[in-house]
Amino acid sequence: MSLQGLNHYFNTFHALKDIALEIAAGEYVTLLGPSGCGKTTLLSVLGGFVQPTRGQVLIGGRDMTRVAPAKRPTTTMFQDYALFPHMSLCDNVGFGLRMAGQGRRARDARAMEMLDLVGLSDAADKRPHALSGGQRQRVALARALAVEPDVLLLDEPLGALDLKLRRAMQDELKEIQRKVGTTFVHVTHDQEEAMAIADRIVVMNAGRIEDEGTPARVYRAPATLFAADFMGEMNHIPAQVTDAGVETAFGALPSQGVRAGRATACLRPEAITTGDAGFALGAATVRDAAFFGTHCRAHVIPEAAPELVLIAHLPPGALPEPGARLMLSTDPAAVKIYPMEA
Amino acid sequence: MSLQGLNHYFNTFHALKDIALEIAAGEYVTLLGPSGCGKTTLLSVLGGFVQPTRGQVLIGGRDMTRVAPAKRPTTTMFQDYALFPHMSLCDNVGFGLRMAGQGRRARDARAMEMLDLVGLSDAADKRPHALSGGQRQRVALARALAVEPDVLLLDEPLGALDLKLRRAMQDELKEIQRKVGTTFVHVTHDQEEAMAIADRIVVMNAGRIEDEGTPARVYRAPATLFAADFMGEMNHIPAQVTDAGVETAFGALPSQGVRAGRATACLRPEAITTGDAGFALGAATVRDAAFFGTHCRAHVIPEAAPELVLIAHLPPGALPEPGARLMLSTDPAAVKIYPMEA
Amino acid sequence: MMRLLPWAYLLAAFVFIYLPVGTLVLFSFQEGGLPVPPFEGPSLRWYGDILSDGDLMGALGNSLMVAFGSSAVAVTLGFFAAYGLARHVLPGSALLRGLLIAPLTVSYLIVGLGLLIVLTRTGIGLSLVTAGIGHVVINLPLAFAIIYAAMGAQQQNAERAARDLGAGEAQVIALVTVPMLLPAILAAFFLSVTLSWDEFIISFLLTRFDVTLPVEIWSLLRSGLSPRLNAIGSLVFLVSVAVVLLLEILVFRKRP
Amino acid sequence: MSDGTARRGWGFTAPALIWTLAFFVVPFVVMGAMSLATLDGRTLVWDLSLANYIELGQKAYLARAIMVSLEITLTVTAVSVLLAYPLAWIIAFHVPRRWQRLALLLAILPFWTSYVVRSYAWLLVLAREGVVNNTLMALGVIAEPVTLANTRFATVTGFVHFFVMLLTLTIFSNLVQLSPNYRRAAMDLGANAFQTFRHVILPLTLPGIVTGAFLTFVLCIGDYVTPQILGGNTELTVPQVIMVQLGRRADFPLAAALAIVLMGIVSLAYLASARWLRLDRI
Amino acid sequence: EGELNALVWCDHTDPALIEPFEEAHDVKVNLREYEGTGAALALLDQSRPGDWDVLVIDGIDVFRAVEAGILAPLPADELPTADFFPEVVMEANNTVDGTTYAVTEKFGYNTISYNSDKVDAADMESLSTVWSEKYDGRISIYDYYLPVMGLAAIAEGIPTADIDAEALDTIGGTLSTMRSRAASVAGVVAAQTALATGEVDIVVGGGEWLTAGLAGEQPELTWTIPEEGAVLWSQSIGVLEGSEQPDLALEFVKYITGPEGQARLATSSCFWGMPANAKAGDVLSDDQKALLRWDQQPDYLERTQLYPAPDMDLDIEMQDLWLETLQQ
Ligand SMILES: Nc1ncnc2c1ncn2[C@@H]1O[C@H](COP(=O)(O)OP(=O)(O)OP(=O)(O)O)[C@@H](O)[C@H]1O
Ligand SMILES: Nc1ncnc2c1ncn2[C@@H]1O[C@H](COP(=O)(O)OP(=O)(O)OP(=O)(O)O)[C@@H](O)[C@H]1O
Ligand SMILES: NCCCCNCCCN
Ligand SMILES: [Mg+2]
Ligand SMILES: [Mg+2]
Repeated sequence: MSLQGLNHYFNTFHALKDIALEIAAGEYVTLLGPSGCGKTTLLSVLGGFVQPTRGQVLIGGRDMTRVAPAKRPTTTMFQDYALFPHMSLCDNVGFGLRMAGQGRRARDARAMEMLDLVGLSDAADKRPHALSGGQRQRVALARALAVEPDVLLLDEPLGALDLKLRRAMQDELKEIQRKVGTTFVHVTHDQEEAMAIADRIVVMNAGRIEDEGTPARVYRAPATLFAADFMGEMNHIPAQVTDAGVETAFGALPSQGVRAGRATACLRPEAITTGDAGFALGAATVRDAAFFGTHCRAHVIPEAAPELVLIAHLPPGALPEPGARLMLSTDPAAVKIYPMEA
Repeated sequence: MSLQGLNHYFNTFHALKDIALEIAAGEYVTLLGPSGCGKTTLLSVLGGFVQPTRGQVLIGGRDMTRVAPAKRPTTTMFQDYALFPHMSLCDNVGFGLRMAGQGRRARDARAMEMLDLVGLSDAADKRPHALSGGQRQRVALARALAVEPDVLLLDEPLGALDLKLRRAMQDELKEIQRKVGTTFVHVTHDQEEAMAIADRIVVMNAGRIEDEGTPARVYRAPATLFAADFMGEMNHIPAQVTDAGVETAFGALPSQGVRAGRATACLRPEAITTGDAGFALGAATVRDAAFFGTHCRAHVIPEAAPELVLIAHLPPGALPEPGARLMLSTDPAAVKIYPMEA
Repeated sequence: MMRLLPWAYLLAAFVFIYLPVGTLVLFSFQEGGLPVPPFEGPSLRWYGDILSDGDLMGALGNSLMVAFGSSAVAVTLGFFAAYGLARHVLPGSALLRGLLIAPLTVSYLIVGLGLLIVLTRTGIGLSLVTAGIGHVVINLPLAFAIIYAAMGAQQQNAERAARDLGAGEAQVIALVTVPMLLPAILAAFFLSVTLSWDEFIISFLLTRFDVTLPVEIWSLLRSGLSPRLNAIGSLVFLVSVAVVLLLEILVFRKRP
Repeated sequence: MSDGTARRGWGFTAPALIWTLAFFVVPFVVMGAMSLATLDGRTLVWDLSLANYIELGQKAYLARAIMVSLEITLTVTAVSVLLAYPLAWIIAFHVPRRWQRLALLLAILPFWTSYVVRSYAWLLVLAREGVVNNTLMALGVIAEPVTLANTRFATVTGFVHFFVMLLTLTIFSNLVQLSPNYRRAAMDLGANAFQTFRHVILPLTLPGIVTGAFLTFVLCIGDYVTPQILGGNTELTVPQVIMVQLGRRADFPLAAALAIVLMGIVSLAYLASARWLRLDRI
Repeated sequence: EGELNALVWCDHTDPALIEPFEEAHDVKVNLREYEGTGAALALLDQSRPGDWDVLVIDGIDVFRAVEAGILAPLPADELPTADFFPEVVMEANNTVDGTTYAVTEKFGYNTISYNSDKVDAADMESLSTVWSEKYDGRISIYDYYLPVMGLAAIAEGIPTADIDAEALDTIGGTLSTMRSRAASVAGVVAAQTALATGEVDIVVGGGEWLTAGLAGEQPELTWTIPEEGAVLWSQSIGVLEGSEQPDLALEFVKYITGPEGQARLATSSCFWGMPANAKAGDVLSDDQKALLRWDQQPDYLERTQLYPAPDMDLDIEMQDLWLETLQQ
């Protein structure tokens, strides 16, 4: 699947800007970005529900830009699942096959097989409203997979679930993708979800792709400041890039090839450790701290730059008291420098 | 604030069962529990919207069980905010003062002050529908605080917000509570939220209080299996308690005073470390693993108990490949034993 | 005292609401020829009388035909209009919606008068069909509004899903849209039948020999004060109430 | 986001549009044109004159009919709203939940008596020897029967009966759609029951009330049956005068002019209430 | 089975009247009721020729229908007018330029109906005391301008035939007094109802047509022709020009004017009235004849006058005056 030079306008609103993307067969890709950034629009272009103003969609090498949704090897799973409330689960899952003209026998058999895959073969005769949110999501998945699409498009498939169920369903979704081997393109605005599930994350912002790559790469070395912020909590430290290197309130850092001028040095909370190994941040005062189970999240005010408030994840062992004084440092490789936007 | 022997029935349904709770002035308490466990009912009893079938509500030592909401030193902030859509923000915030008979001048001044506190003084003339969810929440807070309640009751105040905004608003809520010094009682079903914000967490289940204490205490040493599970991901290991100690597939553990019989040993994913210090879990095979930014979350199958799938949080450094073999261990103090429920 | 006030009001309101209906039904069992106190009876005399009245029973049949026929047309047109406007971008769609709703803001008399003028000028002539046409005019806006309001994003996504799975437009409508909107469609149909069943002035102006029940009752009313009127009125009322209660129990109770 | 082409959209919408155009708009326009014609003897003269409208000004009974219609309609609308609101309120907030549907159903059940019969039934109730007079005399409240039927009071009563049911339904659904938290929040912030109503509930239900009141206005001002049966012809409303022009004189032009005036009044009512009207959400 | 379309008054809709004809001729008679002559003429104007076969119309308005060219000539010799009460053959009404276009079928009086238990019968014998102060609020006026204005004229000593624009001023004053005493202005049924339920005690413009049908149950409801006299109403029936079955239509006219048809028409459910054909007396029962006051007819016919017969302009003036009075 390949997208080239995609642009889309809603009237005068430029919703997709120069999107180019390659998706390999069998890959699990997430489109991640804030609300309104164009994720649904991009997915709709892939699914054929929206015709892009410019650009091409190739699937398996064939140009599919103007092909109707039903004629594409893609199937979409909608955010609200869009199950047919008046049909049994079996009829829901068999709907695509019915449209393809399969007889009742054949399609019921296939539907049962798919329901089995998602662990719901017992409930085949129920109606969707008798199911919990998580079960509905599985039925939607079964329905989409029943027509054996080459590419499955999922628009915020877990958006309607509560946090706990959401985390559980992520595991299942990934598991099923592994079993069926279909390409999954999954839209979400939850970066934890994207990291938990994706082979590759595509970070979008305001109609553009900001970064793409494996979860670890995008988290650790995001291509842009936006991607850096979006992938998780981030401390911003003002910096000045000169030919000699990078100047910060905490001392000099090695240059990272950023053009000279004002810049931002970024540092994840969990990269801050107590002690003075690596790049020293010096002494800091704890403003407040809260216990988060796996760590303590603290707001600290470094003495070297008292106008900053840094967020640090400290070991969960002991909750630091407000006012406590700590010595902090970090691994210089964990600090990323981005030019200040104009 | 003190609750004694509270019981409430909706017709025959026993919604609150023998609730006893003390809340100190200036405390930030969260009521945490799954949907339908009685959180809203309990809060309604505090606010005076529901009269308990039995038991007493004392506020500042006075019996308030049958006092009308308006006459109590409590103010409630509702889950849907219940902002008056036909009034400007300023009028919304000033409503309580208007009812108290304050003149327009005085109440507008106070309303502006409160809007300023929540960072919305610019929008004083707007109507609620022109605001985002997060902004609405702040207005609701300002409105509730404007009447200077001794106790502020919040019913899922962040429930309608998306995850990111929710985390940001938690910081703000805590910050404001610190500034005004009012007692906050905050209902939520999100344990991360509860931990992030509360001085004390009250875990509820099916109308009962299961546990209460500081976030760290409740997380680390939950009083019941329910509380243990509800506070975060937990590995369950079947165990057998005898007079001699506790038997598990991984060996014996010191007794924790649990009565003899079948039991469950619980272990948080982050308590599992590689290596063999402490209590050894032995070799295990990685089934799959995903990068989560601050850690890698892996499903592992221990060789000592191949029917179990343990979840372990491993250091973020290197994502283990499926099939990799690891040696795992844990701190025996991190393992909690609960008797098997009947 | 203050606690009793609402209940006293409720009671008074129910007395007011049921006063005419109660009187109507009571005196339908009057033995004598005048439906006013004192009550002599009970007697089923007048029920026997109306049930054997061919004109009245004919009008009843006509009313049923007009009500169901015109409602079927109104709901069908309303449904397709709602589907077209909710699911497709049309230029000036707000204006179109306004136009479709407009007859709602016009008195029935005016609708009837306008149609009367046009129908007689064009020589189409009057019949039950023309009355039905008038009823469609007044019920179409309601059917459209009810169904349009029910066409939410949830159905839209289900329709898309169906299309995505290979359904053609007709299949989408028949297999997804209509079944999903069935409650709204039924509600619109039911309301439309009720209004058409009860409508007088349009039927009065636009029918010729075959008339609907309200028009027949009207001429009955012009030909003598009689418990017959009570009987036919009560019969219609009691049957309608039975239908309403049945619907309430069978259809609407089920919904949460 | 839309799923189809404009052409398809037109295909679906066209039948209803054509119907509305052919059987509503065209007749309306023809009627408008007709109001500019005059009747010479029994022949229609299309002389595009305002004679019919001038006649409205000249003949006192025509102007009076407009006044009568307006007075009756405004009274009915106001009284119906004032009576229906408390009823809807009580059903929504005082009647226990499980009885609510039943109470509401009971409150609107007489809807299903035939419209013509309902007015007739009021005649029986209000008659000199009807139920009301009989009861009041039996109770010793009055010595002589009072005249109730064949008066404006009777017309208004018949109308109010019908519209109280209609408005109770619309206001009730408005009240129960409101989050109960609005009331709780207001009470919690110190408002008493009246203040809660005045400052919170009333403004929030205003669109529902206005929509219901507008429909009441439209249906009431255009109705012929109720004043004809209950009013005793002691004063004529516009629809009655229209029917007289049609029935006795076949004066279609004057009837059309009256209908256009009626339409004008309804349009004014529409403009006056447009701010709150939610016609597509009934 | 054929169909016959008749435009009629409500008394023709009684199945007891129509069904025997339908059976005898194996035909379905479609009936459409109307109230005022204007409406009937307008309806006929807008119809296609052949739509209608039979018309029932106020005797006084036959000439208007003839002027409009909508009535077909009738074979005078085939009609049973010889058996009629001579006073109601009314050639002047039914014949234009020597051609007969319609035939009288029923007649009666617009006069005073009242409840003899509630009012002093003597007061009813003079129009001047009928609508006096004494009966304020206990009167209903029959809602048809021609007979009521005729009564008002008679009260003022103006013969109904002499009513002109000038006379309307006088009549207007009387009408206004009448109206100010009245509790209601009522159509046939409303007036019946009002009287039967005690709503009012007097109906001005009423007569046998209003009370005869009720007399079985409420014998106290009665009627009289006061000393000043009253208005004589008559209705005629004719065949429409362009009828596609003129023969059948004529058969219908003959049936209605024959003794059986006349007896049934006289006692039809909507309102009673005297049959034009005296032979109907053989078919009617004695009780029915008593209620119709069969034997007093000569005296009544003597003392009553025909409806006013205004020309177009005067008619409009009279209607305006009527509506003006109602709205006063
Ligand atoms: N039919 C439309 N007409 C005009 N603008 C539209 C339309 N659909 C979407 N937009 C705009 O395009 C932008 C991108 O919308 P899109 O639905 O793709 O966002 P998204 O990333 O899916 O957001 P969310 O996470 O909120 O679903 C938004 O600003 C939206 O307002
Ligand atoms: N008015 C009522 N009548 C009957 N049962 C009720 C009523 N209100 C609540 N309940 C029941 O009481 C139980 C507790 O309800 P409550 O609203 O307190 O739950 P909750 O913990 O706030 O849940 P959630 O997180 O879903 O808001 C639920 O099982 C609910 O169904
Ligand atoms: N035209 C009135 C003659 C009196 C009898 N009235 C019968 C009413 C028919 N319109
Ligand atoms: Mg989206
Ligand atoms: Mg709750």
